[in-house]
Amino acid sequence: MTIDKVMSNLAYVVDLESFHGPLDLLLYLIEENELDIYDIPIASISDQYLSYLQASGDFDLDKMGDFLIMASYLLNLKSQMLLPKRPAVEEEESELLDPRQELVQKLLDYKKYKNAAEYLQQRQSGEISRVFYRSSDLQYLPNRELAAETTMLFRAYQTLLREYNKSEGTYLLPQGDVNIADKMEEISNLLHRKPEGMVFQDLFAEVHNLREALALFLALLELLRLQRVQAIQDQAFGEIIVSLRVAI
Amino acid sequence: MLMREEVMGAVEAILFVRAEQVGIDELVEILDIPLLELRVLMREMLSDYNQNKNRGVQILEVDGFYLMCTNPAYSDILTRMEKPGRKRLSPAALDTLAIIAYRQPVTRAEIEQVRGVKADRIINNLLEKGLILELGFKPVVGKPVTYGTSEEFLRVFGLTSLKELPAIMEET
Amino acid sequence: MLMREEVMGAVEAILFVRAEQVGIDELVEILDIPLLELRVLMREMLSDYNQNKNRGVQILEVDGFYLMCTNPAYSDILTRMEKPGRKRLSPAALDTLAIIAYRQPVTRAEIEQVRGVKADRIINNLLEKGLILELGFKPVVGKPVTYGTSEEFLRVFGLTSLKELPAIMEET
Repeated sequence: MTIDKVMSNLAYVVDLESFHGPLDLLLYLIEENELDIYDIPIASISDQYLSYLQASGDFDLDKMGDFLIMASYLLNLKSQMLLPKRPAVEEEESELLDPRQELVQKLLDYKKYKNAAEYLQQRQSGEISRVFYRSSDLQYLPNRELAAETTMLFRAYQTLLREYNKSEGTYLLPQGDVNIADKMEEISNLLHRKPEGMVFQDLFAEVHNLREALALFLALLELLRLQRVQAIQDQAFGEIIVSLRVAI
Repeated sequence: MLMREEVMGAVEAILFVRAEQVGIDELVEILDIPLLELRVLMREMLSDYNQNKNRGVQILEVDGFYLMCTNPAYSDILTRMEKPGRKRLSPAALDTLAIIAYRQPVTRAEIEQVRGVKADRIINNLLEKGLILELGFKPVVGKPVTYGTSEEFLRVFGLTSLKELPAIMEET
Repeated sequence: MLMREEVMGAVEAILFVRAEQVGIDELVEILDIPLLELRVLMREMLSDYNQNKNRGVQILEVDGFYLMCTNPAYSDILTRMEKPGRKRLSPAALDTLAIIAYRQPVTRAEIEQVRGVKADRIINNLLEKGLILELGFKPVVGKPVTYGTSEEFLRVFGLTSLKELPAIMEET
């Protein structure tokens, strides 16, 4: 491909940022032109490379710095290549003296990792069959201290009692005997529906009288003792969250 | 003392909750059971667990560490499910990550040499994302920090160990 | 179209990865299978899954949402397992952390001067735990690394900012 042809492909402004760096750009040019990486025509490649830089529009030294270093390196190589060859020596040795050797090695190295990056990308996007771990977002929830102390619960309960005493005027007759086992079942069911847990006071939302409140409270203590539920308080005097004791 | 079945159940629960590799030593400690006994049990458990090719979850053993993860057979479905909000890594970040993965422990200067550009910003970004870690210092002048990949790296790319990375060949 | 066993495997994999409640509607969408059919399958699957009382993991159904979680029978063992943040810091580590919190950015040598003992091991430990970070270098001979506290430090100690640290009087 001639420079003109490359330039005509560049009707738009080249976005250098789409290349990960000068080596990436060079590799692109080599592949575009189907060149042998071991025998790069330095003169034409460095011209193309420079055309790209010129076509890239705004001249941001910050972004261009690395590209310019490569440009000067290429120009230096070009001039070395133009120098008359030294008298023929051993063939092997003359190969070692090829000024392009360092560049070839760099390009090969870079290409290797570029392939590896592509592989990683395919893995991430699931193009390669892969395993998935459990999503770990939950592990980064704020640390919560286990607060199964009953004193804390008693305090909350006392507050509740005070609330009930205020509304003593309306007295509902208990609907028969309240069974603690039933209440345990009731709490479990409530919590099953809310794996994220419930605020302690909300457990008592449907309670109609003191007797029932007491039964519910005793049931809760029993569930705590059996370690079927847990009570968690994020901070002292904060809300107590009651939840089923399963780990998710 | 736990029964055989209970030990297996407990191991399952532990691996499930931890969501990362758990060493056999740690299992011994948590379960309070002799190492040799646990080893035998784990062998049985893994073969039971992974026997059914259609199971969604499997338990792998990698160098004395156990890991619960999905069956690769379902990677299609799970990729489809992945939340679209999941941020993809930029090509430049992937390049850098590839170099770190294959050459760890590797210093910033070594990375920059391969890529031909500065890597400060990208390395900091990868550190923030928890995909790489500072491993230590290279014993040369200036003691530069060396970097390597993290557990999170394995998790994001669905690898069970670094050994799973394919050999990269020198292409022409 | 997936086979019966494959659907169950896929559901298992999905619930495992998601680690939260997944609605049946979403499962229908991911698996591309009629709702009624899936409902029947799920019922079977749950009864199979939860039948064995010794299993470590179970699947709960609550109002059309599914959740994979551990069997409560193992909660004792799971609490025994050390949770990352729950670990108590040793008194020496707390001392060191306090020095770093109040004097950041601070170098290793400065920490050792205050504590009067070597701090290498403890500092590495705090770095590993993510409680402290390398902030940069002190512009003196040898360019020693300086340390400071991390976001994780704030979280573990329930602080919203470093300003919340109680003032300490510099004693003479």
